Amino acid sequence: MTYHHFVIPFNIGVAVLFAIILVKFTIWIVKLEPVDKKLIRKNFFSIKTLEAVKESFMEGLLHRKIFMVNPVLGYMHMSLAFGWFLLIVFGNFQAQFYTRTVIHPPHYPIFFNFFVTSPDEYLFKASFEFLMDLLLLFILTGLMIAITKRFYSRIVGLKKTTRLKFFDRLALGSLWLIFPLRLFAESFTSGIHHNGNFLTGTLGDAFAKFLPVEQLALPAWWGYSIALGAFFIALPYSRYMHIPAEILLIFLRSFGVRTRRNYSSYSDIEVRSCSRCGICIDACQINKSLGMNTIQSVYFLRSIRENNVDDEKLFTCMLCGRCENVCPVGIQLSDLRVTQRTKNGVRNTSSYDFLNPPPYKIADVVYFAGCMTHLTPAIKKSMLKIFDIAGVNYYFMDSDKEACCGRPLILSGHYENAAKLIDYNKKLIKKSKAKVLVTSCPICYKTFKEDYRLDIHVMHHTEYILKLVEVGILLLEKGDSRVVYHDPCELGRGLGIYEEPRILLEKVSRLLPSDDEKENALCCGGSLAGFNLSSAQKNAIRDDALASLMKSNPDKLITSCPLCKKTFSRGTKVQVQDIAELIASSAYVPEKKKISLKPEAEPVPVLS
Amino acid sequence: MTKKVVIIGGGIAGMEAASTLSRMNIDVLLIEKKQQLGGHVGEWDHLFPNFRNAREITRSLLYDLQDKHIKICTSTEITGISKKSGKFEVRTTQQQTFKADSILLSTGFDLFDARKKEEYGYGIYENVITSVDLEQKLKESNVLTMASGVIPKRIAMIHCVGSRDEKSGYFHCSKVCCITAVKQAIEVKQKLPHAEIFCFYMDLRMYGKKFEELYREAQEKWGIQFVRGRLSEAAENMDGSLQIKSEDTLSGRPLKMNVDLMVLMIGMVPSESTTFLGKMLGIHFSEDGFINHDDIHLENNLTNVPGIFTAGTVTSPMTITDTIADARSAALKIATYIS
Amino acid sequence: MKTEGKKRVWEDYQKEIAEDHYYFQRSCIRQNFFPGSETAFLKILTGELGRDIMDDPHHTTCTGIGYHADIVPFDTTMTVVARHFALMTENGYENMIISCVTSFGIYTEILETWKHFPEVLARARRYLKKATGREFNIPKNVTHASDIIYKFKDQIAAKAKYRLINQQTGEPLKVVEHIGCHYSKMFPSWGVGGAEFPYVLQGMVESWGGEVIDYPERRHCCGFGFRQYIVRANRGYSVANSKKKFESMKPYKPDFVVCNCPGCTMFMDKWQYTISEMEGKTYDEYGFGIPVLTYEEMAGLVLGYDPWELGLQMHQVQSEPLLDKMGIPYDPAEKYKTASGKTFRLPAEPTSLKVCV
Amino acid sequence: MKEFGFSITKDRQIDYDQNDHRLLNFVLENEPSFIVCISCGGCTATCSAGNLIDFNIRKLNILIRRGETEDLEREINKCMLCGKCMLVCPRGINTRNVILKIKEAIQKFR
Repeated sequence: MTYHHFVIPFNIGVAVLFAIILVKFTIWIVKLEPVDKKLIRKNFFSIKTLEAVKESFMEGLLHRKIFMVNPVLGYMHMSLAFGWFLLIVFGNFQAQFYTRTVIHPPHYPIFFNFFVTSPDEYLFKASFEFLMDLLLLFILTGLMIAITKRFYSRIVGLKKTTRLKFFDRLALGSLWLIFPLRLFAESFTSGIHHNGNFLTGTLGDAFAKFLPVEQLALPAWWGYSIALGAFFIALPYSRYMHIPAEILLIFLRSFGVRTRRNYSSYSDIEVRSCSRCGICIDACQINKSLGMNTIQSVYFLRSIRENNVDDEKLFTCMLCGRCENVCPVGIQLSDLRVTQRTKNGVRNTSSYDFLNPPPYKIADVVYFAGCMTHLTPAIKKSMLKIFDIAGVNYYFMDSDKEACCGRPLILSGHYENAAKLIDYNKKLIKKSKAKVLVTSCPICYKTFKEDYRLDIHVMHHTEYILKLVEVGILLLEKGDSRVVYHDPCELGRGLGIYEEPRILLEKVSRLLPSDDEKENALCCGGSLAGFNLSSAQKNAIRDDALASLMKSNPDKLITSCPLCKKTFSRGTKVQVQDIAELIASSAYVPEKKKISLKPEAEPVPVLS
Repeated sequence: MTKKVVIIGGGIAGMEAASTLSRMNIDVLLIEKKQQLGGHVGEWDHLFPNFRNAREITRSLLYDLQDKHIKICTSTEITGISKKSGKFEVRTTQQQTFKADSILLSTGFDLFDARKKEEYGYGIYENVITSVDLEQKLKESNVLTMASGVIPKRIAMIHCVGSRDEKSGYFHCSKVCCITAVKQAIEVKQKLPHAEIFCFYMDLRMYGKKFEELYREAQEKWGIQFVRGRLSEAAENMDGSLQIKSEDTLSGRPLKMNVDLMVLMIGMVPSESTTFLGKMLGIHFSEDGFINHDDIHLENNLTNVPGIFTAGTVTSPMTITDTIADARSAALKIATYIS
Repeated sequence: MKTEGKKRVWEDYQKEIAEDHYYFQRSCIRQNFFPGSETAFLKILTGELGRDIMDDPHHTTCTGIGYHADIVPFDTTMTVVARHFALMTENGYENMIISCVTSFGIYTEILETWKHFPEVLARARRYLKKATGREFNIPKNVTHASDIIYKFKDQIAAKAKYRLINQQTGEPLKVVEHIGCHYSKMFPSWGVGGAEFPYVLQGMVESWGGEVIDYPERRHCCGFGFRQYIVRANRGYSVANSKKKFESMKPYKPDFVVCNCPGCTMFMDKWQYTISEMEGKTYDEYGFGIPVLTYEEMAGLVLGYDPWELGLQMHQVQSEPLLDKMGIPYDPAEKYKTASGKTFRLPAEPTSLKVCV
Repeated sequence: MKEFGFSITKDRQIDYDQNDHRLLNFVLENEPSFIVCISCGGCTATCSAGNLIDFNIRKLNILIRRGETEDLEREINKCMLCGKCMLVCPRGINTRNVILKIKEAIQKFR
């Protein structure tokens, strides 16, 4: 026997699911930006596809990243995803071994224990029966954690779990029923036919003693099939759509597709790939320090899906990138937020026609201090001192009448307006004929790197100073102050500069570790992106970040962002310095040793 | 023989000085021309910066006056004072004569007569009142209305009326009006939550403890608006509301606005009693009309006449806090002098 | 409005006004634009009140307009004024009546200057002596012509043929009184009632049965402003001021405006035409505009003088509706007749302002 | 209409009662910190755009309070949102959000 009416719900479910996914995937791919389509064509037949397969396996099934954040949560996701995957794979093998054919109806392996009740032998029968029971047990343990999590989130380390909608409830309910029903169906059948293994067999025997298993078996199979069918139909409209979407996302991402300035089809795939795991809620300082838990990425993405993005969700976020850092799916959460600010924000155009280029200077290095640096003049002064000590021919581009770099406008969703500032600054940079652009502000740095498309080196001063030290132009004296380093969001998570400052600090001080370092660094709260935060709220965020940094009781707090410096120095009596200040006070030029300013080979960007 | 001090003026300065001296076993005669002690504070409702009931102050000061060293003459005015061999002889309207080793002048201040600012129309326009009128209204009634009985929708508080104004004849700053305006604005807003309140100021002098905080609270919590500009004139509209004009100096533009009620924050001016007694005693006055100190830092309770001391607002406008401190310091100076 | 409050202010600003024997100073603007006014003034003083007043053909302009337009220097103006004092002295008079408010401002400014800076007075005497060989006494009493009418308002009321009462309704006429800025705004104590609540015109209106309306922009300048008017490009500023006043008084439905300054009378009157031409707006109910009278014309109407003798037809805003309200008879046929019986050239008709032809 | 060679000058006076205060109310509602401005001018002094052109954000804020919003759009667009004003504001006003809200209000009540 290979068919019974009860398989109909399952088959309908499968058909609907595949049809919908096919349609959705097609629409997504067709709607992709031309540049993205080009990337797909270019990379489809390359090693990148294999990498994507591997990543799909690691993330989609094993949930490696969730494991790393929280092993219990990781196990839960893995048992359900990977366990079910194996159940299907081995179920098919079992069916193939039993029927000795490759092709059979899709429902056949799923309901194998209903159709195959005879004690006929086939290859690896015992092993298959044991494995199938083991996998079922594996899934059921995960399911138990999931159910527990729903009722008591803390056990898996999450403080706040996500809230559900109708299709989510339908999908979740049916998902919860699928495996218990399979357990009962197989157990009851085993109670009649004794075709179960250690789990279903034992349970079947036990049930047979006090239950009318013969009457119960068929309804249980019906239930199992209906639960599956319901789940498959609900899936595309529920959070579980993230499963297929994430796989597509992984492939597109490995081909180089990204969310750029505007919300694209790829952004939509990212939004649909969110598994609502809620890990972002815990990472968010606005949740931790302010107790505000309505704006986090998981809710933000939902508001995009439900088309009800509001100002609070858009503009409260500081775009610190901590959520993006922990997101198991690797969604570009900060960029997505910016695209939505652009889309939903105020539309107006500024001409900035008052910008008249000041006199420029031909130089090797262009120094752009940045607006914020002008309010922390010690940084500016230190950088000029370092340039002088190193004998660098530099052009201080924004020494007096400065235009903004444009990043604050981008963060507010005014990319078109920012483009005008970018254009203006770019012309000045080009005119100077410099080979290197050095900036003291990570906010500027980020936009110089990402939006300016300059054909010269763009460096934050931490990188640049390190280069000077490495080529021996700048000598540093080791000091004994105990310092702790704060990674600015835009420099660290934003552009991955973690090591350069640490190498420098090791040279001039005693660098102490801190709890939240590098990728996990806390935001100072001063962010130019958090438009909606009051100064009291910003102070609360700052104070929590300070508390973490001050645990080791350092002599100085070192950072490499003028805004972080300004923000922190208002909240602590401990001296807060920019790395440039510390270096400038430790730097010296060796006696009588003249520095050669002749051109050198690449990639030394100091000299022309 | 116990020494005796005559204190002229039974406001809070005189009261506090009297009780301080009595605690030093010095006999005190406290003379007040009104029926009751307490002066201006006795007529006030609530005090800045914490909205404390003013009666608590006078009650507490009165309690401290119950002492065998203290004799009080109310409804008594001074007709003459003479000095013979270091002793003073004080004659009163009650035909009494008192001998004293020292005299403390605590005759306080008078309120600026707002009618002198003709262009603001006090006494002419029905809906122009002074801060003192407002305080009385707040004290007596739970509702604040226009003359017609209608609830005002917009109220303007006009700072520096009779202060810092050459045209009124007073150059000095009365010190308490800014914070009083803020206090009263908040009280009005509490009574009339839907009213718009504007303070027209020249400078906001929030120098005292908790003053700046109250100012900020007025903005933040009560939505009171502040316009920097001196009112040039007020005119009455048909409905009795007022059209006021000022420069909005912070935007550099003239401003015209209709308000239902206008409150003039009247300043403190030298009291007639002080001027009368000071002239009689040959005391030096400074240009502002208040009693002068030769040494403004170290001898700020002394006058140019030995044996005559000052406490409180006879020398310049003061807050209650400063007046009390000044009275205590005067008592100490007197005690040192007469021993 | 509390009248007792106003009365208290008025009591503070009482000025001494001479009883008799006046030396009269005419006004350039008034005699040119409202020629009936000064004639009526002299007629009232001599005819009705039996006072001695000298109308001296030898005096000149006070130079006030030139002075305020930055054309004539102070010392020149001062010397011209000194000459007028000399004329007065030579003719044996001690009390001076000044018809023009600009002149009145000039005289008070000079007298106050002399009071505070005796050396300036000495200089004035020197200049006058050098230029004309004349010497002068400072007048004992200097008043504006409106002060005189104010002083005798009750005597005029006693002789009144008409009162400022709407004959149809029996209600007092609603009058806007407008005081020239230079009457009392510079030196409040020189004006009856002071600067904030001047009483000089209000006293007349009340005495003759009318009711003064106190509208918000009462204090505002008419907009003459000398330099503002004299330079054509600046006239927009001037007219804007009058407009502000008209907008403010309109809701009170005034029956007429009375001014004590010739400049104000002229601009309050003529700008109504300008505004009507530029914006099509008039400020009375029927499109005739609000008549603007001098106080002499008002007094003349009360005393029953012929409106055309008074020169009301010389105004831009025509006063027939007002005459009708007061019940004053007039002959339309006589309106534009000269003394010799000829009809003079009729004025062109305005576009939107209604006139009675 | 006759041509006299001049026009009636427009009043510079702020007529508070005639002005529209919706924009102000919208900004106050959405960024309440706006109310505590004391017009110290720190924002204007540090302003990047103000350093380059006649742009006085302090004055604009006052004009908004009085309901004077003519030219506001052209003026506010000079802002580069760099955020220096926020760092210097002694009263902790969220100046950048104020500007965003002003822009939003301009669009809303245009």
